Amino acid sequence: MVIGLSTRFEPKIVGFLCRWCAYTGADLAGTSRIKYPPNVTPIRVNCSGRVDPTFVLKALASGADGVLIAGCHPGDCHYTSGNVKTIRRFKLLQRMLNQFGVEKERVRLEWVSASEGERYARIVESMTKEIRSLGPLEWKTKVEA
Amino acid sequence: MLAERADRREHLLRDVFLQDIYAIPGGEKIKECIQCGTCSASCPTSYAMDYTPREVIAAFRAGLLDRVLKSNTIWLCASCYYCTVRCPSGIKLTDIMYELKRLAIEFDLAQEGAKAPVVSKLFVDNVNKNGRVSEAGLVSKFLLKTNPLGILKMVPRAIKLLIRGRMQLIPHRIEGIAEVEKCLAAAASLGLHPGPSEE
Amino acid sequence: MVEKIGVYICHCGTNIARTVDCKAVAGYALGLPNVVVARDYLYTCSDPGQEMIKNDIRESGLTRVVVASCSPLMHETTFRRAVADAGLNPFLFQMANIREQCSWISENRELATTRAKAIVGAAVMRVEFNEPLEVQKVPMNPNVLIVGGGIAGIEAALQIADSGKRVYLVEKEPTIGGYMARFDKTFPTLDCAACILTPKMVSVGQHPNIELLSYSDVTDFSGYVGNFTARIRRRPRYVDEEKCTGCGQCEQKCPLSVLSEFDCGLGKRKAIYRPFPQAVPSTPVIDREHCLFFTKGVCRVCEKFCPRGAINFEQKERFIDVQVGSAIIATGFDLFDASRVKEYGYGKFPNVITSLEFERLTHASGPTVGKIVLKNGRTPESVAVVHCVGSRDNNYNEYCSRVCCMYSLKIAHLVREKTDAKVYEFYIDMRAAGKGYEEFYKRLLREDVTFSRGRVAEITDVAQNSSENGKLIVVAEDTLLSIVKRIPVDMVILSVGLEARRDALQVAHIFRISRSKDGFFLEKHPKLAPVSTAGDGIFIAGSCQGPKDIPDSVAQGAAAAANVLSLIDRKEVELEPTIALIDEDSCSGCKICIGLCPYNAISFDEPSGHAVITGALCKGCGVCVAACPSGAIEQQNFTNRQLTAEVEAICA
Amino acid sequence: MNKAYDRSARLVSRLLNIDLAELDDWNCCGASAYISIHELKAHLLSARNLSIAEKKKKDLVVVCPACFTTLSKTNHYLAEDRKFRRTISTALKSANLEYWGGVKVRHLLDVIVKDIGENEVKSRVKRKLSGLRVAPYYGCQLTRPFGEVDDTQFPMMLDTLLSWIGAQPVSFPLKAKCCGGLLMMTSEEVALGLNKNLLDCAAQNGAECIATICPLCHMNIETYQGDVNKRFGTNFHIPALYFTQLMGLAFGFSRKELGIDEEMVSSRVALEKYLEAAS
Repeated sequence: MVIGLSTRFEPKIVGFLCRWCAYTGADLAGTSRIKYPPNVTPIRVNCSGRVDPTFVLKALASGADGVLIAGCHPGDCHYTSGNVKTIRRFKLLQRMLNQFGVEKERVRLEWVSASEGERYARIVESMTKEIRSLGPLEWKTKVEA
Repeated sequence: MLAERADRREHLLRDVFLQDIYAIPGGEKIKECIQCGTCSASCPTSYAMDYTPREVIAAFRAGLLDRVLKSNTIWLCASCYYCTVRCPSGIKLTDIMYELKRLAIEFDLAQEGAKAPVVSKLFVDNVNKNGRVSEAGLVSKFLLKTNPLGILKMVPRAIKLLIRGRMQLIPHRIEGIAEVEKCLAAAASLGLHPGPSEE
Repeated sequence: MVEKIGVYICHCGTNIARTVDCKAVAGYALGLPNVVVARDYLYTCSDPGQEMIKNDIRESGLTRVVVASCSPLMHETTFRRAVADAGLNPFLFQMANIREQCSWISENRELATTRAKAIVGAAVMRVEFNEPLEVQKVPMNPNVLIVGGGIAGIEAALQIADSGKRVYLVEKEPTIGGYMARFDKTFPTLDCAACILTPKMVSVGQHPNIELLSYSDVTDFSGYVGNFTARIRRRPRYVDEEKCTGCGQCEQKCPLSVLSEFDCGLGKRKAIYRPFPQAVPSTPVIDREHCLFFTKGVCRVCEKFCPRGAINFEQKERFIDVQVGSAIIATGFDLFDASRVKEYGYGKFPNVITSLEFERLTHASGPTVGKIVLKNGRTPESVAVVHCVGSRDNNYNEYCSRVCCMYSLKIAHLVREKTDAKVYEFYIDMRAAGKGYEEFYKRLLREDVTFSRGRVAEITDVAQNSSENGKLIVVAEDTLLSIVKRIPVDMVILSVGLEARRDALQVAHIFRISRSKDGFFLEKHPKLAPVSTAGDGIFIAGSCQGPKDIPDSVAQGAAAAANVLSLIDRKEVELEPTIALIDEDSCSGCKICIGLCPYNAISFDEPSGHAVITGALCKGCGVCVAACPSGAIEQQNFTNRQLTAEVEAICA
Repeated sequence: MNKAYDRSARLVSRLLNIDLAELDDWNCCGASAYISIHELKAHLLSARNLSIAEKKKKDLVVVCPACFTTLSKTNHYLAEDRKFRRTISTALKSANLEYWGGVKVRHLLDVIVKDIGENEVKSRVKRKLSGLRVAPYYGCQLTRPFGEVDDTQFPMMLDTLLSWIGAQPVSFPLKAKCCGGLLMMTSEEVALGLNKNLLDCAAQNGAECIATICPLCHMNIETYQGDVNKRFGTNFHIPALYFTQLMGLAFGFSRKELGIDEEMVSSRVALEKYLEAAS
């Protein structure tokens, strides 16, 4: 173990990235060697519309401190309108999380185009910072109890 | 020895300069200067400057800041912001000039006989004491400091202004001067320079 | 059966190994369930690297493979192929991206290694649930759609058509030729643009394999690689292309003159017109906005004089659908609007003109028959050429437009050649990277053009002394002398930059192309796939991707053509089998999914009472899967089980 | 501040139902001369004014473009920079003050043109300044650096306003160039040159007077006009009038109320014929 790491809380964040825009944008951030906290572990999906709200709940319940869903900007969806469906679904999800007492900063829906490496990096950075200041989610004690 | 000391001072100047410039939102753009000269050619007073505004940035890059601080350049900036709005690299030249003026005063590098630092200091004293500026007080003190004979030259103009009710002789002190003093004292304790954004 | 998983951690030279402890990640992987082999290797994508994987499959009987290296966009295909070579179904392979989204974003070795472990862990847990899938193969339609008839589109069209394939070339304007048709000379060789372009335009017009659809645009583009349908809107010309011989009688007789767009408003054209005499097709169009018949209901002179009866005022806009297997987008650029730089006075001072206006002035068949003159008809005695107008400027376009330095030199040369004027070039940096370009710069230096290094701050008519009276005064610092100069001249030519077309967003939506930050279309890879896009079968060429000169645009047109021909030659294309499937037993028949599918791939089977997906129509977005309340829909290779496994592994 | 500007601005505002109340116990905004000694303190001076305005829940209307820019800059930095925000609020707190960034800073010209508008202004005109050829002079800091009010280099607001009151704004290409006022005490030679350029341009374009919106520009243009003439052998006689004075005239106030006869370059000749013709 490295001493010093344990002193700062490093949030664990699951990222669902659509392969056309957000994933490519995240790749671009890397190709451009933009530095940002490595706290989001990405899962590649074809479209943000594939993200079933139960995945998000599953992630939070399994120990994630936050979830990032990132897709194409509205109007830019590779599948015409998948991300519009994500927006609707996301609103319901937010309401549900609110009832569970999960802070809204923990689950974010963001738009990142294939050319927005910088934007992706800044989103991850701000999200990590926000969740770090919120502290661990502790779903088991907070929500299930 | 001498060279070494000059070198050390340049380093110090550079550190303070950068710290202050980066504290201005967008201040880091100074790094992106492409030396195109738009600032110089937009500047109404550059023709009279020892170094054009573009050269100021070139000098900073070359580690020759102190040369700029000793020049008349910074004191000829009239804060018209033409350079700032036209700069293709988004550099806030006017703000940089302000910072250079501050540095020149702080490190006491201003040219012998330069009048602008004197005005600025008097202006600040005046405001710190009264909360506002009294034009008559400012002008007469300035002339006493820089050119006592000039007072005589000013008399006819001053009389004209007085007759027309355009000059106030007795300075007005604001009621909340204590408030102002407290704020300014707090500012001094917070450091001379606001410092760069953290995080 | 217990799976045997092989995990390979790539160093990518030092690209990954510098920030990720690859040995430690491999060690970690070996401790994961069912992992029987875990190795780290310098370059996994190299031949020996691939061989290593193949050997392990053969010798250790691996049933699943995970490679942790770069982005799947780089090498997923490479490794899938390697795995398949060794007899494993390619979909039993899983890629973990520990470069672009791990090693390259962090300086902290500890954190990056931890992150890499999480990424590899997720891939290992997921690959367990990967299923063998068959790639769908569909026939490749050999027809090609090309959008944009500038030099890039023309080149692509001719290359493809010459190989015997059918091309639909769609052009928005009444003629092909694009910007190049409006230029006088081309740098650095100074050969005349028309001389090299018009033969190509004629070939396009006459080619048996090219169907030229001018005065038209694509309004919808659907389908997938190999089988696209393009809907093309054909705007009415009011002249029958079949009957018209291009004799030009109508143009001569038309009584109404209006400003010519082709000549930047410097010259006139008729209400029935061809933009220029060598237009292809040679069929004129009637400008409905101005034509006296359309505006006032009188005239019909053109109809009277047409020897072929080709005028048809009844023509209506119509739509046609064409089937193609691939498309090349070569829609070009817009010129920067010089009036946005207010301090240059374009639009206010008549003798401040743009570089394109200058091209028309100096063009032998332009409005002044090639004479360089001021608005009052006099020949200028002094001319300033101002570089970087709208380019290299955070207030407008941050990028360098690449072509302006060279065309500015060409302008200077033409002014020197045709007049006695003194010529000043105001530049920031002289960018002459290209074959023969630096030599051209040297030539201009020899031609006594006055070069002044420094960006022009303003152009004014406020004189400060008598030598400035009545002149345009160009104010710029000579940065080599640190002197601010005020140069009085008669004419100022603004070298305007190139920018993404105003309709680029619309075109991007139609073809589902991404755009880069500057608004130009985004290539699949800036170096290795410069004319491909993220969409299979859709290519880009020319300045729609970013500013380019003529040689580069031609090269890209040809490159896109080669890409298309290589696709066509394969005869069939492989489709990702990531489509959705419905488990009929679990489907409750609620029909929620049907309304969600953007491709109408889901229908309702009345007799059985459940929804059915037509595989060929499904594009694999997965929206229906996430929406199905009974969990009856699954997406191949993105099953709930696979994705949940990833989630659990990351959160563990 | 100059009394004529003060008085005319108040008169005109009252007539247009602009609810102007002098900011209680305001202090210097910390403009150019101050900021070149201490930046943070300058922003604090500015912030104290903003804080007083915020307590009253009012916008802060100023008639001096330099104040306008300094106050706006404080607002901008507060919005953009968290660290800056913290520093300022800590210092304010030590004097029991606070500022949340909720005050809009406006220049009176902007308020009159954008909020009051053409109809209201025109309806108040009692004597049109028909034909009075005015050079509209904006100076530097109304539109620069932020450009939120009007175009940074070629503003039109004052031209528009002048045409509403019947005057004829002449073409004035130097309308937003520097007058050199700030340098008059320290680099007289340079300042006089800039001043001369302006006067030259106004004269060339046939202006009978210059409309100003800034006390410093105003003072510079007219008090030093004699010095310009002496230095350059010119013979300018172009009175400068605050835009509020010109409005006031059109609205029917007397010259005395507007302080019109206080200037050093008399406007009597320039104004007489129009006023007589109008009445």
